[in-house]
Parts: sequence; structure tokens; C-alpha cells
Amino acid sequence: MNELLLAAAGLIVLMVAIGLARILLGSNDVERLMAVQLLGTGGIAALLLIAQATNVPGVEDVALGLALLAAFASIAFINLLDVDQGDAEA
Amino acid sequence: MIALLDLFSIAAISAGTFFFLAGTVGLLRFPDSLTRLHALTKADNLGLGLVALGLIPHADSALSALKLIVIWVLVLLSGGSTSQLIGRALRRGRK
Amino acid sequence: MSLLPILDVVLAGLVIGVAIFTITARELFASVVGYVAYGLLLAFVWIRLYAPDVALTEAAVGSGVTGVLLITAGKRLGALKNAAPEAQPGFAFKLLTGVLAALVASALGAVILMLPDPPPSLAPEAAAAADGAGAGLGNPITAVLMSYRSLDTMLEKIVLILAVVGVWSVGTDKAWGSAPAPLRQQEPYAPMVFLAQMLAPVGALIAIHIFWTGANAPGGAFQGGALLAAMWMVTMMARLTDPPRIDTQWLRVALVAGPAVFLISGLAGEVVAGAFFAYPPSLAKPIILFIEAFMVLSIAAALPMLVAGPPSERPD
Amino acid sequence: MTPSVLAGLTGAALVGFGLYGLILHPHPLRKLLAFNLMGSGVFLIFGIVARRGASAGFSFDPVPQAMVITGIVVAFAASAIAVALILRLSAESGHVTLDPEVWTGSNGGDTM
Repeated sequence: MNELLLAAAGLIVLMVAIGLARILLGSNDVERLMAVQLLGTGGIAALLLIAQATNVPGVEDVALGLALLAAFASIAFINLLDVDQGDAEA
Repeated sequence: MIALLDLFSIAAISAGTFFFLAGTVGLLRFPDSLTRLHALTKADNLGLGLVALGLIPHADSALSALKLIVIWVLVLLSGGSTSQLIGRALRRGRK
Repeated sequence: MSLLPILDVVLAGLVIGVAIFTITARELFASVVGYVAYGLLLAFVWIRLYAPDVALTEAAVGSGVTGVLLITAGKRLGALKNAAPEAQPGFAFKLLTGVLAALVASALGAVILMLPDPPPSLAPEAAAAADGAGAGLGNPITAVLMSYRSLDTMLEKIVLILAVVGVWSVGTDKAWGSAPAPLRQQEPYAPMVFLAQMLAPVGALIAIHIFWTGANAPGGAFQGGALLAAMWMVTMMARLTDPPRIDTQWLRVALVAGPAVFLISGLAGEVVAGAFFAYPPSLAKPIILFIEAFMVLSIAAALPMLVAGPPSERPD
Repeated sequence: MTPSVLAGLTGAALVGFGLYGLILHPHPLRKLLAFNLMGSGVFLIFGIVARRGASAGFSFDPVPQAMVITGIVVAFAASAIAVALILRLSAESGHVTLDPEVWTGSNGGDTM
């Protein structure tokens, strides 16, 4: 069972890494933001899986904090992006 | 009963991993930002949701099971709203 | 357990890759995005080192709040898109810097490979502290922070206050006493207001929960305070509130409350238990939780004020 | 290779990259970012010392870990002051760079 959890976690981390590399290197700011969002979600999923497999206690709380912070970071970046757009229109 | 729960976990976690895979493939293959956003939300909503669902039977207590659900709801909430905002930023950028 | 080492290597590779991106990215915005991603990844490394407390602090303060500080600064600098036409340093200089950096890194690496065996450890003393003055705390890190090294923790709170004073005093004379510039100028869009209204109360609840479980499980005053601070900043970014004027009474009381209560309890320990920062063992846990509650308040007030910056005379 | 040695070497590499960026970037905020990167590398090295110091029934040494937590918060406080100084400096002088040639060239450098 543990091997399976770890395999799933590894696969998710790999997927997220590929997406991250593709987007960070390639394209515009909005897409970079999407990459961070993917990293947040995938990271939380992998974290929960690894924690279950290795028995580190209290990881649900860390994951909760990460979920909050991922939302916080997204809001901050978006805040900045659409302020920029607004300036361009004015 | 235990075996049944394990089977459920394995199925849910595999499905969740599949959605992460699908989301990443979408990010790589879709032609423009809006469709890539569409792919990303699949990983957010279903991927994490199914993984959390699969882990619930293994939770130590009712509280940690509840936390898993709260994590998922938080990600759903923020993912949904920020996608809306990202989409708006994209549309404005294109004008 | 054969998959775990591979995962570790992948994680380390990711951390280094994102770090390189952060350093080499052409634009400031991309580089800050990279830095936030880097902080998240580092949190996972900390989890693998069995340090969930540090992971949470790194994610909250090191990545989240620092990232917001930097993009807010970049926005105010008006240089986020095109940093000043940078004179790119010459190739020889780059090479020299690269060699220097590589030397430092390899020296550090060599030191790490030659660390003494068996490793020195303060764990037994910390355990003694957790049993004695920090009695009843199941989380050894909270015991260290609040009992074994409590003086450090108090001074660190004072550093936070000094930093707030320092940031405030960088403002112009005319602006003294007024509010820092808001974190957003325009009216926010409806989805952002909705998200902030949903997120902030839930987030505050989670922050308090993390503070409370910190006595026995990963979590504690720093992490809870930082999350609470993040939630306050969320409401500021959605313009549900604006940064308060810096001469507001409640703000100043909130900033000073943590260290003040800490110091008074320390002095009281001199009288009651016979040593500075000694707690009577039977009351240790309630006292520590009491002090920590005020620390949470101070951290939650200080971090957003540090991000909001010095007072500004006009809402620009 | 144990996870802690791997993490320690990662930390050493991070210090190297941070130092490189700190010296080379003329933009002050980029310098600050690089400095923070360097700092987190140092924390990581501290962290593996904590992990190796496992004894007395813990799976880690809580003292270095607690000090890393205070360290992260102090690093943030220092960054906040640096940001405030950078903003004021550029508001007063009109420059957004720490490149010495810009300063000595156009503004005489006497405002520093």
C-alpha cells in the first residue's frame, strides 16, 4: 500500500514538475501564475500521500496552511496583474 | 472490510493521479491560455479531491478526515475564484 | 521504501532548478513567482527532514509573505515589467562571480560531508526543559521556543517591533501618523471580494487552530500568527479594509502586547519561581499558552504592517 | 546518500546561486531576492544539523529547528526594512539600480 502511495506521489510530483518547467520557461505572466497554482495543488496532494506513507505526524495541519497560502499567493499575484491591465486601459 | 476500503483508496488515488496527468497533458498540449486554464482546473478540483477522498479511510481520527475535506473545499473555493480572475486578466490582456 | 530516495532526488533537483530560474529570470515578476514556488518546494524538503513546524513557517513567512512584500515593492517601484535598462555585467565579471559562488558552495558542501560523528545534540537538554518548566507541552519545538530558549524568542518579537518602527521611520516627515498606501488602488472585482470574504474567516479559524495545536503537535504562535497576518492582508488586497493609520491606538497596543506580556511573565517568574523566565511547573502550560496568544496577536499585526510599508501622505 | 546529506548539499548549492545573484544583479529587489535565497540555503544546512542531532527519543534536535523558525521571521523583518529603504532611495534619487556607474555618472553620487 505504501509503495503505491509513494508511486502516486512521485507521479504527481513529476507531472507538476513538467508543467512547471514548461510554463515558467515558456510563456506570459498569467500562465506563470497558473503554474504556481498547479504546484500548490499538486504539492498538497503529494504531501498528503507522502505523509501517509512515511508516518510524519501533523501533516494535515501543514497541508491546511499550504492550501490557505496558495490561495493567498494567487490573490496577491492576480491583484498585481489586473492592476497592470487597468493602468494600460486608463 | 479493510480490503474493501483499501481497494476504494487505491481506486480513488489512481483516479486522482490520472487527473493530474490529464491536467499536465492539457497544459502541454492545449493551444492557448484559456484552454490551458481549463485543463489546470481539472487537476485542482478532481485530482486533489480524489486523492483526499482516497486518504480519508486511512485518517487517524474524525478530525483529520474533516481536515482533508476542508483542504479540498479550500482549494476548490480558491481555484474557482482565481480561475475566474485569471480568465478576466487574460481576456483584458488580449483586447 | 525504494521509491522514497528517488522522490528526494527529484525534489532536490526541482528546488535547485526553480532557484536557478529565480536568479536568472529576466523580469522581476517572473523571478518573484519563481521565488514563491521555490518556497513551497522548500516546505516539502522540510517535511522530509521531519520538520513540519519549519515547513509551515517557511511556506507562510519565507514564501508567502515575503513574496507579497516583494511584488508590492515592485509595483510601487513601477519597475515590475521593465527593470531599469540594466547594464549587464561583463563576461569576465560574471565568470569571476561564478567561480567565487562555486567555491563557497563546494566549501560548504565539503563541510556537510565531513560533519562530526556522532553529531552533537542539545536534544537531551531540550527534553529536560520540556519535562520541567515547559511541562505539558507535547511539541518539543514549542517547549524550546517558550521555555528552554525563551529569551531568544522574546528578543525576536522585539526585533519585529523594531523592524516596524524602522519601516515607519523611512517615510517622509509630512506623512507621519497617516496610513500606509493601500495594497490595491482600483475597485476589486467581484470574485476577489467573494474569495476574500469566504477565505478570511475560515483562514482565521485555521490559524487559531494551528496556534492551539502547537502545544502538542506541529504548529504554534509563529505559524498561527503568520497565517492570521496573511488573512488580514487578503482582506486588504480585496479592499475590504485598508491599512490602519500608524498612530492608531489599538494597532500600537497590538504590536507591543506580545513582547510586553512575555517580558512581564518573565519578570514574574523571577519572583514566583526564582529565575527569570522560570514558570511554576504546575502552571507552565496555561502560562505559556497565555503568552503565546499575545504573541500571535503581535505577529498578526506586525507582518502586514511590514508589508504595507511606511505611511504615505496621499493614497497613490 | 541519506535524505539529510542530500538536503544539505542542496542548501550549499542554494547558497552558491544566491551569492551569484546577489553580486551580479544591479536591481536592488533582485539582490534582495537572491539574498533571501542564500538565507534559505543556510537554514537548510542548519536543518540537517538538527536532523542529524536526533537523540533522547526525538527524530530531530528541536533546538536548531526552533532557531530556524525564529531565523525565518527575523530574515523577513530585515527584508521588509530593506524594501522600505530601497523604495525611499529610489523615490529620492529616481534610480532603480545599485549599479555604481549609474550613481557616479549622472547624479554625482554625492546624495549617498
